[in-house]
Amino acid sequence: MSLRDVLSPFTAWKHVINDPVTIKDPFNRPGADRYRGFHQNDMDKCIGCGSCEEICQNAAIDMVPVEGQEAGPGDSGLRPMIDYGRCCWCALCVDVCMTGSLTMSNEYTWVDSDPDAFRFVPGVDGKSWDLEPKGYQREDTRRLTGTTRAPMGELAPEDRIGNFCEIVDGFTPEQAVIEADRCVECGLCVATCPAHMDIPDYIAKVRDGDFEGGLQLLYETNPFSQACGRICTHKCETTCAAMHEGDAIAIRWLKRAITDSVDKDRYFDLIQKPDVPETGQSVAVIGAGPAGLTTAFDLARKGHKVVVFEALDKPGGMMRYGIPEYRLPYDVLDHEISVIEAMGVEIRCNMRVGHEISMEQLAKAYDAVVLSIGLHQGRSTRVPGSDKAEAAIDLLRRITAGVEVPVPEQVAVIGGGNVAMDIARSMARLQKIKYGRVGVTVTALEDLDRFLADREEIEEAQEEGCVIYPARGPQEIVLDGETVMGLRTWKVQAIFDDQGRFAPKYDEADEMIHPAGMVVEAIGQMADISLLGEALTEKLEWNRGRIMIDSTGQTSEPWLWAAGDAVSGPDVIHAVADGHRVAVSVGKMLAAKREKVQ
Amino acid sequence: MRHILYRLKDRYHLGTPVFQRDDLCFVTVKRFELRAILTELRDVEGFTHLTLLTAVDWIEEQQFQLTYMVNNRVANLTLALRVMLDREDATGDTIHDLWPTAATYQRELREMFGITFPGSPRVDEEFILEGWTDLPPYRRDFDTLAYSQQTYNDRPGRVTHDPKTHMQKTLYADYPKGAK
Amino acid sequence: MFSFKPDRSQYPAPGPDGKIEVDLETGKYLKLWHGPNHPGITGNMSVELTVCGDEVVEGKTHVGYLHRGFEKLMERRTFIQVFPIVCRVCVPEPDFNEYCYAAAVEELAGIEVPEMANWIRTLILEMGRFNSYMMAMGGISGALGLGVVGQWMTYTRDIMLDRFEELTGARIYHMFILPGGVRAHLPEGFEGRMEEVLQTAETYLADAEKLMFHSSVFKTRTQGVGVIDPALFETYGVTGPNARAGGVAKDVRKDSPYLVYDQLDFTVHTETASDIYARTLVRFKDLHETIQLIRQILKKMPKEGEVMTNLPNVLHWKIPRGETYIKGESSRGEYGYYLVTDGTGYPRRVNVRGPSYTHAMALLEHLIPGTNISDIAALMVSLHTYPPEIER
Amino acid sequence: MTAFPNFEWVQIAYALLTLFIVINYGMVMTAVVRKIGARVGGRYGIPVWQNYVDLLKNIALRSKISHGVMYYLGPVFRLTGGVGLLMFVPTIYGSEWHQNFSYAGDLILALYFVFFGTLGMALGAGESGHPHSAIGVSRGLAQVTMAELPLALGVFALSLQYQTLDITEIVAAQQGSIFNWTVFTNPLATVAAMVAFVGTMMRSPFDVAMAPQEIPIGPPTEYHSSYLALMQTNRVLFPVAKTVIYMNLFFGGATSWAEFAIKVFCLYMISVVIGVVHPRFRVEQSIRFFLKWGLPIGVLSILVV
Amino acid sequence: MKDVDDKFLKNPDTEVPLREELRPRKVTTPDGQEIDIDPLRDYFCEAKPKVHPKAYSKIVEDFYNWARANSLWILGFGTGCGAIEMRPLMTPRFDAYRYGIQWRPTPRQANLLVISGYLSVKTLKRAIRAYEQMPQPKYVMGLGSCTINGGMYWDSYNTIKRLDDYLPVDMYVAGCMPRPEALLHGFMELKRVIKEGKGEGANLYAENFDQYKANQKAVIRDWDMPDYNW
Repeated sequence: MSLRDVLSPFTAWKHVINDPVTIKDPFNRPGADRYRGFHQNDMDKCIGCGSCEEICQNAAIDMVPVEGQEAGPGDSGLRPMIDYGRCCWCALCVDVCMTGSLTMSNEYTWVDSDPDAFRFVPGVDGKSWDLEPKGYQREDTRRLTGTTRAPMGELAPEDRIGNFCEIVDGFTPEQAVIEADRCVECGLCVATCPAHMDIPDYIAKVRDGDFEGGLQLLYETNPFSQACGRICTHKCETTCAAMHEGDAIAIRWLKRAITDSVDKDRYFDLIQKPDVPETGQSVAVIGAGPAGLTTAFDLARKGHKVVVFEALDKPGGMMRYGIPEYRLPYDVLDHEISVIEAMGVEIRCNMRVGHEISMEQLAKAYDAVVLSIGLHQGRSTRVPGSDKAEAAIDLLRRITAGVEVPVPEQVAVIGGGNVAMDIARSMARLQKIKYGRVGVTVTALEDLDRFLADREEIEEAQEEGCVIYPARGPQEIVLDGETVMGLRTWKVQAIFDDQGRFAPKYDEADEMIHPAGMVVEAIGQMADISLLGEALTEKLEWNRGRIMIDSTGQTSEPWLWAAGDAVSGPDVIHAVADGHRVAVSVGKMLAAKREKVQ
Repeated sequence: MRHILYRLKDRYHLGTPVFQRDDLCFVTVKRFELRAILTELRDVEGFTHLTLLTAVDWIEEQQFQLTYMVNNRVANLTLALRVMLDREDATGDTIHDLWPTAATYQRELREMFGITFPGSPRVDEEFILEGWTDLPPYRRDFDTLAYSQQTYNDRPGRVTHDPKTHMQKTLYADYPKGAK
Repeated sequence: MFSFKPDRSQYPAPGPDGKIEVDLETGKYLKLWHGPNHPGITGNMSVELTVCGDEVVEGKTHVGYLHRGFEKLMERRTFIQVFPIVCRVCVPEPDFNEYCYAAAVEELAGIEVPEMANWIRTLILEMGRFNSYMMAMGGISGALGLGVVGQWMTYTRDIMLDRFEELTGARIYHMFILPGGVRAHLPEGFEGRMEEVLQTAETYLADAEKLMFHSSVFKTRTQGVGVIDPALFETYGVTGPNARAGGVAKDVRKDSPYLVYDQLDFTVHTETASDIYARTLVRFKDLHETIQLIRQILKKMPKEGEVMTNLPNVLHWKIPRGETYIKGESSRGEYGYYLVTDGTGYPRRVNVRGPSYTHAMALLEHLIPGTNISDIAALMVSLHTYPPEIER
Repeated sequence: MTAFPNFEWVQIAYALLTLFIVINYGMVMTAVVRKIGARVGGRYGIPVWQNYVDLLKNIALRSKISHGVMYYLGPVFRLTGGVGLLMFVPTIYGSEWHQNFSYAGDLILALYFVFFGTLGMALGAGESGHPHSAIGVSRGLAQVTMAELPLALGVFALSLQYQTLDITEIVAAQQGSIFNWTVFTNPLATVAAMVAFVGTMMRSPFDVAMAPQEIPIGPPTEYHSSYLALMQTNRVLFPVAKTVIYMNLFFGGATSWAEFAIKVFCLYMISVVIGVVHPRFRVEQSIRFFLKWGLPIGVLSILVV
Repeated sequence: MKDVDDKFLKNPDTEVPLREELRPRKVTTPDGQEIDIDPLRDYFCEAKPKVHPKAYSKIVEDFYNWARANSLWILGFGTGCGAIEMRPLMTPRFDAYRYGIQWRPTPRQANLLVISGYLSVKTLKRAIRAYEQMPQPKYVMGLGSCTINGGMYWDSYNTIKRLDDYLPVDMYVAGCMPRPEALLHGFMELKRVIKEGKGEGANLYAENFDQYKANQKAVIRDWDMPDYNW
C-alpha cells in the first residue's frame, strides 16, 4: 500500500468547485432533431390505407372513421388511432407509410393519471406537437416496400409500327411475382374499380405463385379478365397507395399475368359452371359486348337459359370492333368468349334485332330482355365539310372486319380520347405498311395533360410517329371539290365558359391547316336505338337521350334491362360491372316469378 | 472444418453437413452417438466451448431438434450438431458433466419445451416461470396470444376498420359482388 | 493478524449434482434473499443465499422476473416486426441484439448491406459498448460504496446517450439497425460533438482511475476476491472481459472480424489475476480502447453512400429455410443470435445467446460459496451480467 | 469547577434550548454536507430544507406497524443516546445557558452514551425480525465496538494528560492559544480518537452495516413512519453531539455558537472528505484496520503520556 | 403478425402444489422441542388493510400532503426496462434529488412504487408484496406503454397487460421507455395530485381489497404467500 494509493482518491474533491453538470430546466428540454416522439399525421396526405396498422407489431394502431374525412377515390376515410398503451415508438409505421403523411415530432412528455387517455388520432385530436417541424421522418425514400415497377418487355416503336402485333409482352411469372410483392394490400383500389374486383386478393395469389387460384378469383368478379388485363382503363391504378411515392402497382398487368400464366385449356377446368338446377327460365341479351356477355355469364351460371343476339358476325362488340388488334389480339378475345360459352350461353351472330327478329318477339319468347347495344355510331363535329369526314368507330370496325379502307398518306384525327389514339395508331400502321412512313396528325381541344386518352396511349402514339396538336379546335375540313385536302384549326383559349358549359373560345389569329387526305372524327359515339321500334321508344322513359334505368339497370319496362356503354360507362370494366348489376336484378325478378308460379 | 467432419464421418453417422459460412457448419447426428462425438470434439478436436444448446420445434414432423453448438476457440470454428428427438417422448441426454453450463440450458429446455434430461442437476426445478401449469410455452402448439387473451385483460374500447370493407360499406354498399 | 479464510470443513459437502444439502432447521444457517428488490443486484434478478454468519455457503441464482417470452413472441411476428423487440432483450446495450438479428436475417435472406451502413453499425456498437462499460464501472464502484464514481460514469453515459439520440432518434432503445442497413446518416457536425463527449469521458475516467485503481481501499476490497480459475473458462463458457481478465486474449472482433473491424486497429487487453480488480481493470482499459475506436471510425468512415438497401415488401417478406448463428463481441462477452427459418414469413426459432446466461447462472453459482456477503454485489457486478438476456 | 452543586431548574430549559439549536443546526448542516458531497459528483443535491420535509413526511405517514415493545424502544433508545450525549456535554464553553448538565466525570457518561444508542438500536432492530436487521446489527456492533477501542484509549490518554474526567475542565485547559489544543499537545491521542471518529460516523469506508448494496439497509430496514422520524432526528443529532465531544476534547471546544458551528462543520467534514472518495471496507477489513492502525496509536498515545 | 389460434384453450387446471418449505409441518428446534409451524400463517398478521382516514383538520392534512409531495421516496425496485432511466434520474444529469425525490432500498421507508415498465407474473408477485409493505399513504407510478395496455408485450403469456387491475395507479407516463425528463414531469404531476389530496391509492386498495386480490390471484397461480403482507 503506497502513499499514493492513500492520497490519490482525494483528488476527486477538486470537482467540488466545479459547477454541477445538471440540466437546470429538464422540463422544457426538446428532444433531438430526429427524435422519435409522439405521432403527427398530415390529414391531407393520409389516405387511410392502413399499412401502419398492418406493420405495427404491437397492434397499437386502429383505423377509425373520423369527422371531416369522407371516403372517396383513393382515400378510405379512415385514419390511424394510436394507442400509447401499446406503442413502442419503433417508427416502422412512419417508415412504411405509403404517402409519408405519418411522422413523429420530437415531443415526448405525456403524463396522465387516467390510463384510458393515452389514445388519439394524430392530426385530428389536436395536440401541442401537431405543428412541430422537428422529429423523425424517414430519410430519402420508402425502403420497406418497393417503389419502382418491375420491368416488362414490349416492342420497340420501330418494331411495332409496321404490324398489328400485340405491343406489350406482359409480365413473365417471375416479374409478376416481383411486382405483386410491392402491393401492401390496402384495398383502396377495390372501391375505384367499377366491378370492385378483389384486387389485393388476386395480387396476393400472384405473390404466392398461385396463378390458377388467382384466375378463379378473377372470374368471380370479371369474366373478361383477359381483355381487362390488356385494355382496362385501370382506374384502380390511379388510387393505388403505392403511387404517392413511386409507381402505382401495375394492377392491370398483374391481372394479365394471371390469365397468361394459366394454360388456355385449364380455364375450362378451373371456371366451371356451378352445380345449380336448371330454372327453365330464359333471358335474351341483345349485343355480345362485355356488358351483355357478363350478364349472360352470370345468368347462365345461375341456371337460366341465355341467348345472346349479335348483329355483327362475331361476338365481342366494341372489344373486337373498337379496339385494335395490337392492343387486344382476337385469339385472346375468342378464348375469353369461349369460356363464357362453356357456361351454356348461346350466342347467335348476325342477328340484328329489328331486322332478323323484333323486340316484341323477344319480349314474348323470353322472360327478360337485356339491352346492351353499346355505342356504335360516331358523333360528328358538324364543322363545314364534316360530311366528308370519316367516323373513327366506323373505320375501326371496317379494319377489324377486314374491309379495305382508304389509306391516304396524311390523316388528321380530331379528338383526344382513346378511340382517337386507336384510330390514329391503326391508320399509322396501315400507312407504314402501304407507304413505309407515318403521317398522322391528332388534334384535340384539350391540353395534352387533360387528354382523355390513357397516358401511355398518347406516349406510344407519339413514339410511333403520330403528331399531336393539343388545344386546337377544328373549324373546317378543307375540301378541294370532293377531295379532302386538310383540316383547319384554331388555337383553343378556353373550352368551358364561366358556368362550366361547353363553349370553346378560340384565338383566331393562331390558325393552322393540317394537310390530310382523310379527316377522322373521334369525338365520341352514340347508341343506335333504332332497333327498339317506335312503340317501345315511346313507352320507355328517357334521360338526355339515353334510356332511363334505375340503379339495378332496369328500364321503365319490367321485362327490359339496359346495360353497358349505351346507358352508362365508357369502358369494358364499367360494362362488366353493369352486366353484374343487371344479372343480379334479372335474377331476382326471375326468382320472384318462379316463386309466384310455385 | 471439412477434414474434421471427414475424420468423424468414418466412425459416426453424420447427416449432410450444411456450411452456412466458412467457420460455421450444421450437421445432423444420431442421438446415441451424440455424447461420443461431443466428447471427441471437446477433447481431441479442440471444440472446448459450448456456445449454446437449444431446441427447435418441428411440430409438422413431430420432432424436436436439439442444437448443440460447440466452438473451437483456437481455430475459430463453430460446429452445430443437430439431434432429432421424437416429440411425443422428448428425452435428451444430459451433458452437464462435459460442460457444467449445459445444466442451465437443460433446465431451460425442460421448462420451455418440456424436453427432459434425466440426471441433470436441478433440472426439474422452476427456472424462469413460476407456477406454470400449461403447455411448455416454447412449443409451437402453445399460442401465446390466445393464452394472453384468456388470462389477462386488455383495455377495452378499441375497434378497428378494414379500409376495404369500410369503403365497401360507405361507397358501394348496394353493388352486388359479381357472381359470388 | 486474523485469518478470515473460511473453514469449509464445517459445511456440508456438495452432492454429485453440485447441490448442497443445507439443513436450515439446525439454526446454523440462514436463508437470505438478494433481490429482486435489492439495490445491490444487477437488475431484476435474485440470488438465494444460504449464509453462515457473514459467509455464504451456497448461492442459487433465480431469474425469470424479466421473462417476456421474446423467443416465442418473435415466432409470431414477421421478420420486420421482430426488429423493434430484439433490442429489448438487453436493456443497457441493446444495439447488439439489433445487429446480430439484422445480420442473421441478411445472411439467410441474402441481402447485401451497403458499406456505409456497416461503418455506422460499427460506430453504434462501439458507442453501445462505451455505455455498457460506463454502466459497469459505475456499477462496480456503486456496489463498493464509491457513489461518486457512479455519478460521473452515469453522467458520461448520459451525454453519450445524447449522441445516440441525435444519431438514432432514441435514448435507450435505438431501433436503428434494420435488416438491410441502418436508418439514417450521421447528422451534421456529429464528429465534433462526439469528440467533446469523448474528451469529457477521458477526464472523468482519469479521475475515476485515481479513485479506483489507485485507491488502497478499493484494492483491499477487490484484489483476490472472486477469482475465476482460468481452467474453468472453457467448461463454464466464460467469454469477453471476464476471460480476458484471466489472461485469455480472445475477442470476437479480433478473431473473426465482423462489420468493419478488420479495418480498425485496436488492442485486446488482458490481465492475469482473474479477480474483481482484474476484471474491472480490463474493462477500464477496454473502455479507453473503445474511445479510440470511436475516434478511428469517425475518421476512417466514408463520408457518403447509401445507408440502407431496398427491402422486399416487408409486410409479407418470406425467407427461405435455413439456420445460422451470428455472433459478436459485446461488452460482456460473446453475444449471438441463432436464427432458424422455415420458408414462411415468420422465424421458426430465434435463440439469443447472451453472455450473462452462463456468467450469471452456472459461473456465479460456482463462485458464490465461500465469499463474504459484502462481496456478493461486487462479484455480480464484476461479472457484468444483465438479467434480461438470461431469461429473455 | 463542577456544575452539579449549583444546579438550577432553569438549566433544563437552557439544555432544551441547546438541544433545539443543535437539532436544527444538524438538520441544515447534514443537508449542506450532502449538497457538498453531491457537488463532487456534479449534482446540486437536495434542498437545504429537505431534512425537515422528510421528517414531517415521516410523521405524517398514516400506517404504523410495530413489531413489539423493543421495536418501538429501539429508536427511542437511540435518540436517548443522542440527546443524553448532548445533555451531559458542555456545548458552548463558558456559556451559562449552554453548559448543559456537565459535571465532573461526565466524560465516562459521554462514552457510555456514545455506545448506548447503538445497543438500544440493536435490541430494537433485532425485534423487527427482519434478517437484514439482524445481520446488520451484528456487523454494526462488531465494527462500532472495534472503532470505539481507539477512542477509549485516546480518551484514557487524555484523562491521564489532563488529570481529569471533566470535559469542561479539559476544554478549559485548552483555552488561550490554538496551540493549547489537544491536537497539538497530544497528537497521537487525537489521531487515535479521530480514527474512531471516522469509523463511527457511518460513512465510507466504514458504513458497511448500513450499506444499501449489501444488506439493505442493515438495522433500520423495518423502520418507517414515526419510528423512522425518531431515528432521523437522531441521525442529525447524534453525529453533531459526537462531534461536540471531539471538539471539546481535542479541538479546544467552542466559546460561541459561531465557533461551534464552524468547528463542528469542519470536524464533520473530515469524515465526509474521506467518505465521499472511498469505497467501503468489509466488516472484517475495517476491524482489521482499527486493530492495525487505531489500536497501536491509542496504546502509543497512552505510553507517550 | 400471426393470427390467434382460436382452437387454443389454456389449461383450466390451475392448482399448483405448495412448495415444500411453505407447507405446515413439525420441526425440531435446536434445543430439542418439537413445534408445529405453518410458514404462511405464523409470521404474518391476518388483518385486512384498513382505510386510513385523513387528518381531522383540513389545514393539517394539506400541510401533511405538502410534505408528502415534497418528500417522495421511491422504492429502489427496478421491475422492468424503465429502471435503466432511474439511474440518470438520480445522478448528475437530471438530479431528481433537488425536487425532493430520493430512493430507498426498503419498502418500509418508501412511499412511491415506480413500476418501471412491464411486469412479468413472477415480478408482479414481488411487486404486490413490496407495495403492501409500504406504509400509507403510498403511490404507484406506471412507466411506459406496458403498464397502460400491455405495450409491446401485449401478446406475451408472461406479462400483465393493465397495471391498474392489480394495484391502484396514481400516475402514468407514456413512452417506451419514458425519458427522465418525462419521468420528472410525471413526478411533478404526482406532486400536484398529492397536494390536491387525491393521492389516495392506498385507501382505494383497502376499499377494493377483495377485487384486487381476486385479480392478482387470477394470474399468480402459485399463490404461496399470505394474503396480507404488512
